[in-house]
Amino acid sequence: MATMTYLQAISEGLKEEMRRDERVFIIGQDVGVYGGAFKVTDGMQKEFGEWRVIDAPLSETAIVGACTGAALGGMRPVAEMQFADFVSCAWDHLTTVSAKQYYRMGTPIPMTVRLPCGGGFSGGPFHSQMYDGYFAGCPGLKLVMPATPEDAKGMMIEAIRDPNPVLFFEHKHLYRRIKGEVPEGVYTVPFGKARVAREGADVTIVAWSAMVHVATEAAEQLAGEGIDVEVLDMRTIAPLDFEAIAKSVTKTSKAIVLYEDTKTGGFGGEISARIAEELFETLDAPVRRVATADCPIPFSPVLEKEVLPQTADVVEAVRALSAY
Amino acid sequence: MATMTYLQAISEGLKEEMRRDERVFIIGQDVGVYGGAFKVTDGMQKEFGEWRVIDAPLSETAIVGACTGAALGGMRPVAEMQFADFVSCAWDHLTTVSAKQYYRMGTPIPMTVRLPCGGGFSGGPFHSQMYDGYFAGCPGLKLVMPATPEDAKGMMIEAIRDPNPVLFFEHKHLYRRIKGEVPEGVYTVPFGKARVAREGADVTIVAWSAMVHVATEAAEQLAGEGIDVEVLDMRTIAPLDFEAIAKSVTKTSKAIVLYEDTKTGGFGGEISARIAEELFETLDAPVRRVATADCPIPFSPVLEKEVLPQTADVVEAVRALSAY
Amino acid sequence: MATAASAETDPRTRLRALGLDREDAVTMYRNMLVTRGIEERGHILFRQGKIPGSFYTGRGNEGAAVGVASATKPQDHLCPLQRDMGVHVTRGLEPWRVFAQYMGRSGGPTRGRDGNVHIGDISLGIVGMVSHLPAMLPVGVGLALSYRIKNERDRCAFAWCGDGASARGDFHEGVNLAAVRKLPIVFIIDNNQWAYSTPSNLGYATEHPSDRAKGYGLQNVVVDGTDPLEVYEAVKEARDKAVAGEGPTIVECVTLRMEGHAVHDDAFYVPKEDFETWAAKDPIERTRKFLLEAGMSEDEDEEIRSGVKRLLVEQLDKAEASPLPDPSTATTGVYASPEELDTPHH
Amino acid sequence: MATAASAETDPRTRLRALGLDREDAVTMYRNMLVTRGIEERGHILFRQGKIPGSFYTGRGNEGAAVGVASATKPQDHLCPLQRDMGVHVTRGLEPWRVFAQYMGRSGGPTRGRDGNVHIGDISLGIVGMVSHLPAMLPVGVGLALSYRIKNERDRCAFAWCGDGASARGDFHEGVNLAAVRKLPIVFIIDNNQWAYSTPSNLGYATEHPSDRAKGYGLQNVVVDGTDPLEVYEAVKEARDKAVAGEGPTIVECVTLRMEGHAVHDDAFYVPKEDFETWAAKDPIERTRKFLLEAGMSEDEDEEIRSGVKRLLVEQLDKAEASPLPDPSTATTGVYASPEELDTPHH
Ligand SMILES: Cc1ncc(C[n+]2csc(CCOP(=O)(O)OP(=O)(O)O)c2C)c(N)n1
Ligand SMILES: Cc1ncc(C[n+]2csc(CCOP(=O)(O)OP(=O)(O)O)c2C)c(N)n1
Ligand SMILES: [Mg+2]
Ligand SMILES: [Mg+2]
Repeated sequence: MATMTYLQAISEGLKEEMRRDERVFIIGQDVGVYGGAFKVTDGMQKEFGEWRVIDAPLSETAIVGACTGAALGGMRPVAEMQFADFVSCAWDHLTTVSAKQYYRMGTPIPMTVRLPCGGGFSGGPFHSQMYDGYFAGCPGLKLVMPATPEDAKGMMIEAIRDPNPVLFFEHKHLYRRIKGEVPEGVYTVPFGKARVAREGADVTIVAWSAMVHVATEAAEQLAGEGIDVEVLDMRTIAPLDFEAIAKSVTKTSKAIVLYEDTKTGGFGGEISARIAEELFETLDAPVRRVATADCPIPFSPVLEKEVLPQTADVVEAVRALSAY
Repeated sequence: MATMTYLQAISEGLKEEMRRDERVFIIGQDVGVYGGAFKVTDGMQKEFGEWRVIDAPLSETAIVGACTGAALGGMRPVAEMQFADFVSCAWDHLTTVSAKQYYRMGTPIPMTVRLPCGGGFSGGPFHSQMYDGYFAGCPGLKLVMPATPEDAKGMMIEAIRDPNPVLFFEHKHLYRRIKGEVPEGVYTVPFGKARVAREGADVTIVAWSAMVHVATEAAEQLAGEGIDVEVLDMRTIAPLDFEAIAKSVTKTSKAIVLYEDTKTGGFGGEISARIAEELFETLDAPVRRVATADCPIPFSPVLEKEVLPQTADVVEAVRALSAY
Repeated sequence: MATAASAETDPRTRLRALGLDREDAVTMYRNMLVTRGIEERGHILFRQGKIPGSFYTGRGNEGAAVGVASATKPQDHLCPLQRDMGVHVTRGLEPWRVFAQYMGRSGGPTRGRDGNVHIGDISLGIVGMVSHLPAMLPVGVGLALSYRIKNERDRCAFAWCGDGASARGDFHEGVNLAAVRKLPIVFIIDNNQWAYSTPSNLGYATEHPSDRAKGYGLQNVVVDGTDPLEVYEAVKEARDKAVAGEGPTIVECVTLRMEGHAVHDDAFYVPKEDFETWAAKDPIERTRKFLLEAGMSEDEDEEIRSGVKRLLVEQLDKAEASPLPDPSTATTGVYASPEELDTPHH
Repeated sequence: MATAASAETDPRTRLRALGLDREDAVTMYRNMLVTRGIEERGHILFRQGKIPGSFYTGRGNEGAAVGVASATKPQDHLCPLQRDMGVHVTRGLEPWRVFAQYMGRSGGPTRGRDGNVHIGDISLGIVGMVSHLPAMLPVGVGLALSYRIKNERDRCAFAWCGDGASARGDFHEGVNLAAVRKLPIVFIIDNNQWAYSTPSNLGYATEHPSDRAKGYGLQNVVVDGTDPLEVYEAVKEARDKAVAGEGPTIVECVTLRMEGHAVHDDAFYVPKEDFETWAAKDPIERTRKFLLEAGMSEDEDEEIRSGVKRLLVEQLDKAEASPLPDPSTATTGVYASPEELDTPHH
């Protein structure tokens, strides 16, 4: 085991799988000589050559479309979007072609799109979006969102091997802030298996990606007040491990869904709905959602803080819920 | 009052507002000489000329982007997508530019995008989609989905006058199948005000667009069994008239959300979640959702029927709910 | 832009120059007949109410589609579009599977999940199209990229686009990436002069849609799409260039869309004279004449034609015997499982 | 492609030929100084921790941006991008508002809602850009379309694109629509030879990015972007053509991006010699020399420069006095209300 950052863990995952499987290649803007806007692919073009770490023109549809084609051609492509926000420029291709080709034609499309996502550092309206909700309604795509370095590496490798188009949401705010033990060598973390990030008996917080850390922080604060919070790290939202949610909520009878996407229309609504529909008899209080406000993500720190979910918001929601 | 089809009502709305306001123009593929793939703009180029009914190249982003620009230039643009499904090719522009420009720059973007949507006639995976869920998480856009000819005309005019980008979902399956009384002249139907399509006391069905008719059919069948169903036609989902939902559910204590989009990630999840969160004490049973299965919409009628919500599915869901 | 000369030389000499023998030309002819036969029967099936939804044909484009496909090699991948039934026929997709697709039967390549010409068969090297145009063009570019990465030297991708769809961003991004990286791909523009009801001058402002090539540093070739041999020649050259690492070419096949955009469209907006002019250049009749001059007898011709008819009757029967898909399967197969990846495809 | 000759004639003659007097040239010079001054102070503010997020400049592009904007008329609309601070300055956006924007203050054009050069002011005819490149280009096309529909004869739109971003679908669709309809718009390509770390040859396969014009039936002009007068001349001609109904032109301004892509990027991948070569062509120094030859005295120059310095100190003070936005407003103003439409804008 080595200690590394979330970012290093993603790099490790990529490199190890590329060493093991020569069908894997990376394509994106500035991923070669520059090593990627966030340096995730730093040094990789030197190791793997110009045709396995490919600097693409400023063309998200060409990048993602070429991955669909290369997947059909027997490769295991990995696309990097410079920021998750720019995947909007390939949204059509992903939802129209990549996601539906297997259902229609029976040909698997094993490809991965890496999406540096999320806010919290004054990226403004176009460098801060979470973007999961916009894809969650599209059958055929997998949406994975690791919260820890260990998961980031193992899920990176799992994503590359998965026979379907996988959107790999890597949270920019975790890149260098989160460190952890990461197993050496090649390993995978399966999709669709949530992780109990913190055990607790009173209230369940369902979260993923960076929000797992916000939830955990809130839980620690609340422990001092005698409220015992369970934090569930979903790890992937498509597939969704609803069983894990059911198990936790059956224990706690109270649930909060915490997500970084826009409150209205974000995927947290789906989860809240399912909890209320399927665990109706179990709930001792209404499900609550803590999420980003229904507006673009503003640039100025004072505004951004107001809009994105903060630890204090979660603490407050938990208090209200446990008092219910 | 004249009796006309849903399609004629939309045409009427367009024409009357174009006669009244010379800033209104239409742009889209084949809207001119041909009169639009569904003939909604039939004869309009003759009446308004080549520069107010504009045949565009096969370029959804150029069409919608030009509308954003023309709106800034003081016009009231209306774009036609040939099928709602193709708006995926302009999804980036709408969510990135049109939706966020007012929040950021303070400049209103009064534009309307017409989206012939929905399934039920073997259009296959790319001519049948509902598409509302993919936009519902994007603040700044309005999503309107009339179910009747009267609403279709009045909401068409309201959409053109609205100072924001409006996605006007016109259901292809209603175009020629649904007729109704439509007031003469110019009138508007305000956004954000749901309509009680059928009064009832036992169960509320929340629906919009074509699903209002499916709900009503189901309600009529159920009336024979002594189950009294209230059907709420939301008319617009952004803005959402949650008050109307609350009022109805407070009366019935039981709710079904019926929607044509994909069940998981479609906007019905959001509504179900809000009902359960905000009307927790009122509910006598869990909210249920009837929606399209989580897969692309298949072509073959036997498959399509299986996937899209049918009247029988609604009947069954209501029965189960009232037995709860 | 180079314009391939439609060689008015002696048929045998011409075939020889192309490296083809008469049998090859007869095969093209037969494939064109099968192509048209499929679509004509499709029309009948539609009128009989046996085809749900709408119905599209590529009448007038048989020569171009068959000509291009004849210049491909078995190891190539092709991304044809809505007017390219001839590609499927030439690559060996059995007609009954097309009929089954039309009728939403389980025997079609999409098992009733998609309709019309949204077909393909990866084992024949054909990628099934989506409606959104030209979304499959970047997919072709990705296939070419995969050959390049793997250093497969005699493998080429083919991606199609209509005159109208060449205005879309996907065209630009895909062609540009292929040009910058000199990928082994040939782009085909089916220029049938209309995009639904939209005439060329409202779709592009150059003389030819393939003149867009100049914006990418590429060459384009404009050929008469009613002459399968002229198409064949241009595509073969383009393929040679592509696999030699000299970059993509855009081959434009000029035809007229001889019917409406789809079955509901009577094409009132197309000048009648144009239909007459282009009817006189019918690719099938033209190829028939060529073959007669090349030594095919009227009897042989009759035999070919009746052979095609018999084939289609048989194939249609087979399609009608194909069951409707089982409704309970409608929601399955949304995600692939790992084993499916291990099946070596094409 | 036409290449405008960088006239090596006598400065006064040259100005006269352009229909400009010395005062006009001095104004351009001053705008360039203000532009660079804003961005240099921005750098300092960033290092002081006063600018959140990242920070971008357009160093090396001052001449191009000011040159283009000087050729626009008050009634025109402009859609500039990330290297075009000179456009904002020339159109009259006050520097303090730019500083306020940088620092996320309420006095910036976006009231702290967006950062960096994502600014604009519709009352000055400038549309604020989004990050996604080049998403504002079709917006410019729509503005041009609005003039055409309204038959406004002396009104022209201007839309920018980088060399790199010209590979995106939005460029293609927007330019093509404008070309087909001969709309009154001028396209500017800021060719600074790099797209982040990506060199030109990986972005396009033509000699010039503006050669893409040929694919749309348009003309392109390539000018030295370090010479504001050469830029001015080409743009003025293009504008004349556009408003005369002769269609759009693509004007390419060649420069070198003289710093990294953004503040975190040291541009290690740009050859040092290139920086040296282009430093010798610095647009401000170049214009200063031109003006000295045209009769400006060293004293006058000194006065201009110190005037700009004073201005920026004042403006920066004003910006620092601008309060942070009220957090409670963060979620307001997502939807416009009807009254706002009635405010006549630009
Ligand atoms: C992105 C997109 N927008 C609109 C359509 C609807 N549509 C189908 S075919 C067609 C015309 C296509 O013209 P062209 O590319 O010339 O091909 P042709 O049909 O003439 O062969 C249109 C507009 C589509 N399929 N895809
Ligand atoms: C659609 C999109 N993809 C990626 C980016 C990230 N990005 C910002 S600037 C840039 C390079 C732009 O190059 P160019 O167009 O040449 O403009 P320059 O920055 O050189 O002025 C990139 C890739 C973006 N802004 N938009
Ligand atoms: Mg065509
Ligand atoms: Mg550049």
